Amino acid sequence: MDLRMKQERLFDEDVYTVHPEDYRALCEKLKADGYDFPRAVSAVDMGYGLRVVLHLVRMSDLAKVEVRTDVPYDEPVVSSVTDLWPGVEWHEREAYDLMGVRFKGHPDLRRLFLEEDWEIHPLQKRYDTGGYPLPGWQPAQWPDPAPWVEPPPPQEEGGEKAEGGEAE
Amino acid sequence: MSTISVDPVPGRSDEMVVNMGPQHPATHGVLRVVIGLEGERITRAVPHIGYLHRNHEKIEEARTYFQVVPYTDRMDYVSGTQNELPVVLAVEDLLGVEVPQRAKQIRTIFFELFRIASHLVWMGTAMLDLGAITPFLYTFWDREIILGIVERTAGARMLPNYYTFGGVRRDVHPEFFKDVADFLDHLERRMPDYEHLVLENPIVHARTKGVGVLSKERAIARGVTGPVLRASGVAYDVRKAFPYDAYPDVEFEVPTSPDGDTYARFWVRFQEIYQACKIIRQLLEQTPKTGPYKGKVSPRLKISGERYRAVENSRGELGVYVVGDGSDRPYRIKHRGAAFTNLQVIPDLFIGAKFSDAIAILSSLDPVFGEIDR
Amino acid sequence: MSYIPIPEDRHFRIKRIGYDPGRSRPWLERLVYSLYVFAFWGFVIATYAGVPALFDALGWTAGWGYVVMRATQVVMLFLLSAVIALMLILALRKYLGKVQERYGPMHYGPAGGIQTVFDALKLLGKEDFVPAAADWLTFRLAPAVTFVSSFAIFAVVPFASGWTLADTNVGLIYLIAVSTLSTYGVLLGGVSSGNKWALVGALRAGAQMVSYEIPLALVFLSVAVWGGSLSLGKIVDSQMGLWNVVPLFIPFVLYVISSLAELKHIPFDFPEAESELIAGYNVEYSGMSFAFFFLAEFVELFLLPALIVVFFFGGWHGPLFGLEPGTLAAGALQSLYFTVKTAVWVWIFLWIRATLPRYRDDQLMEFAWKAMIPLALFGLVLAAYMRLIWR
Amino acid sequence: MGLLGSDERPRDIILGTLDDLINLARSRSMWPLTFGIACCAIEMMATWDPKIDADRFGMFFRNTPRQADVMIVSGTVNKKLAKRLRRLYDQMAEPKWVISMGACANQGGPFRQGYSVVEGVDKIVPVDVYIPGCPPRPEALLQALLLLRDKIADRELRYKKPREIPTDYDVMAEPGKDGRLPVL
Repeated sequence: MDLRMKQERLFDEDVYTVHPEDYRALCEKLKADGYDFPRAVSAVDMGYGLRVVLHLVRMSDLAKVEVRTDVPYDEPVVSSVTDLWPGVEWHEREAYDLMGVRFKGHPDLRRLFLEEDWEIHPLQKRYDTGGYPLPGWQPAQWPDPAPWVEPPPPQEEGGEKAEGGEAE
Repeated sequence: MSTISVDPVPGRSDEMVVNMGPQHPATHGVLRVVIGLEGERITRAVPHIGYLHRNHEKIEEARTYFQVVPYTDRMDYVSGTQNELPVVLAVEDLLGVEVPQRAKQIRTIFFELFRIASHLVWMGTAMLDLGAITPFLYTFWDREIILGIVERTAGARMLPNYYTFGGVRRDVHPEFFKDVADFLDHLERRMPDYEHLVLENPIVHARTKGVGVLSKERAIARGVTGPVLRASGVAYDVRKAFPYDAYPDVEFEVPTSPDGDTYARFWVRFQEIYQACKIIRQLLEQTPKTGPYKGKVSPRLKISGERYRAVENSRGELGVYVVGDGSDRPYRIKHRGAAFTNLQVIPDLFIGAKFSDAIAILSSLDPVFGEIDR
Repeated sequence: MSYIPIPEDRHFRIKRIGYDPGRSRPWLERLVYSLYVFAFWGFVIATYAGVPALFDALGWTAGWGYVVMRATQVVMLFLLSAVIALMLILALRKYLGKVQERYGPMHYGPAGGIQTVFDALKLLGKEDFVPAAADWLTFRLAPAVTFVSSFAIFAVVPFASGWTLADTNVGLIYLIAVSTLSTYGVLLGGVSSGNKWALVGALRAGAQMVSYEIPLALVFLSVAVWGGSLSLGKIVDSQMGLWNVVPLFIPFVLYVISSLAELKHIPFDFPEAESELIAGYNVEYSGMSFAFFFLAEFVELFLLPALIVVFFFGGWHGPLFGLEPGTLAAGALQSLYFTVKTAVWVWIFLWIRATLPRYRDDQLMEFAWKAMIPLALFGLVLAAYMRLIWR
Repeated sequence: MGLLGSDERPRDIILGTLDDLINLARSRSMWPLTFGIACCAIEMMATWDPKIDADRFGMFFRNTPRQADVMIVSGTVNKKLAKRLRRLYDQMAEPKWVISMGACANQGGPFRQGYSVVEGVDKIVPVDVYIPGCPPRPEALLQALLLLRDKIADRELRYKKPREIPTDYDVMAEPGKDGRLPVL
């Protein structure tokens, strides 16, 4: 399948880094592959954008997989996978609440922990621990070789993904 | 599913919307469930959480890895050291530390002791929810004994902050192994009485059998773990699936029940207490009385890389996703709460049940809000 | 092991550090609580023998004098009911302590003896509060209705031969009428509170009443058929040789179950169901209004076991050791028998309270309609047949 | 709290004695509200277990705020819960007291700087007794309850008012909208 993604192996897990537009397609493929048990959805502020990490397990042979996708700050939209795995419903709501990732197609995307009328997404690095905006915070550059790989020229694994963005 | 307004729905004058919690004796903390009642039957249930959200994940980014460990204690506060293990394991993986076998065994003994303590608290509070006051006081007494053993070694009763990267913080008390063996003898004498009070009680049968049935497929899809999943017939247990610490060296069974109802969840927790006793007994024989209890870890450890690690705590799969950026503080920590994920099934189980059943179902899910709200 | 000692024997009633019966001074407890029982007994004697004797001596036995005498007796009974409530609350807490391997109240007064007096005084000084959403009149009326209807049962309870306020020949019908009223108090209180939990509690009380009142009435009928009278005094008289519990065993069991339901007692405490409905119908009550609900509950906890004794355990019957019936000494002895029998039944009720979980409300209804009513009808027919054959 | 709702200490000798008696009764019959919040709630339950048994001193839990006398704030109060906690306090009938149990309720504890945590429950309700510890041992809670008992029974102490509730900023509001500057 020609998805914009990169596959690697970290410890005992398969890690797929995928373009946000292909995230849904990859998830459907994994669901068809028998990954039936959702462990968690994490969201990470990478400094240049927000990363969504989906952890899955296949119950039959206990294979583990991680799906990662990066979205920019100004358009943090990912397709929801709640219809594939209903168990990620609250995890996605949590990622929306605390990190500000919007999940397209989520049945009930409301704030989970904080009050409905709050505006901040406090886990983003632009806020300090107390939830106040950090003065002078600027987003980092989007990594030039994007974390995923374009399908037509199937390249070998590039450098480690940009861990940067500790703009403080 | 969307927000229920507290106003009566047009055309549904027979429905009453009640707001259960955050201060309600049977919510095990600060859960709020907005329930639509038609007589005694529940037509809608929307859980609201976040009344104990205390920014664990944000504040842990401002702490060093060593300071993160005591924070994790405060998540699932009923089961103490069990919460520390995922972080410790993930950091050890990323550091590549060698952990002495004895340290692993001591960790596992503590882990299973706290599983017993947590299930005892569950037993007492579940029976309290069903209206029986007395079992609560019996189980809390037994829990006090466990806390006494823990305090003797770790220095604190409930939230001991005992595990550390590469092992445990200090060696066990000289009488630790004897204390634990004595406690297991005591508990195994008590367990038949507990079974008589809870599992063999005809009123408990009437209240729980066939109530709140969670099917196997639904349980897996909902991401449910722990006793709730195993009561639905899935033998998924992180201790068996992805073994950690001393679990590869011990023999134990994963009790499952095909029923998936509230009674099955009660039953599975009882069997887990027996299995925990079995595990601890094996470890008491295997563990050397003296020896190393900690590997070599720099006090200024710096970590880069990402790792998801999970353990099987009393409520299910407690995971953590650690992202290190090469400094001594975590760049991002995401806790995957077991009770958090399990609590999602509230609408599935509540709708159609009686209001009294909802109380029994909720107590069989055994939520702990430190970990759900984080 | 030394840090926290582990007991040697496996049973729950074990002696160990943390629960040391020596520290709770059991001899003092026994003394204090037997003093309570004797005070109760003295109250009964004073009410039923002392007051009439006093009025006899004064010569006020007819006309208004008689009315004043009865009124004095009612006031005495009101004080008695307060004593009963204080006593039973303390007894419940001490007994729960015993069952649960702890002490219960022990620091205020000898062996905790005046703990409930403090509770009552505290409730007297507590703000008595009417919520804005409540209906003021009904809200205020409900505790009174509940208490009065429980208290009114006293009128027909025979404490000894002839020691009853009104030995009316429609005693059983009076009982049915009055005891149903207490549910109305609960219903009024719950509905008028303007609180949904209270409303659910009140509705449960109503539904529960519908289920247990019918078997209760059928049991009363069996008792009346077998005893040949609707008067409680005559029913007790008819048990001279054989207590009713033997011929009327099925009605007896049904009566115990129904009175648990009428008491709103575990395993049928649905209207207040602490862990489900927070406090049920009395969720909005505070201060003295709440105290009256509490008082009514514990007065009923005395009266319903007392009625079990009256109907099935021979009431005040017992060996009189040659005393002439009708004298003061015989009456005192009879009322002592009655008190002791009632105390045993109160203890059984407390035991149930300490042990059992709660059923679901529809299970009681199902049980009542599908099992209790047919059984009660069967018991009634059986009682009528036995009456035809043996009496 | 004075006799039947007044805040003034009666100087009259009869009323003064009655006031002492009622307050003695209040101090001997403190019923806490069943309101467990976090970790400390487990230790609060352990205070009523057979080892400590606060029921010896005539205290037992009431589930409804109308019938409770003491609110034991047993855990972290966050901004979402703070409104409900204040409402529960308002629902309690006079006289009422508050015990702040544990570091979180005292001043925010380990979560103090966080965006969602109220830094001390005394910014929402007046507190009578503070207990240090994370979590405090059951013995500490029992001691606090006995201190409160002595405070209520004492003639002078019971008319001392707790600290004023600060009103200069909104402790329950979102960071950035609460009228405070960020702490850097």
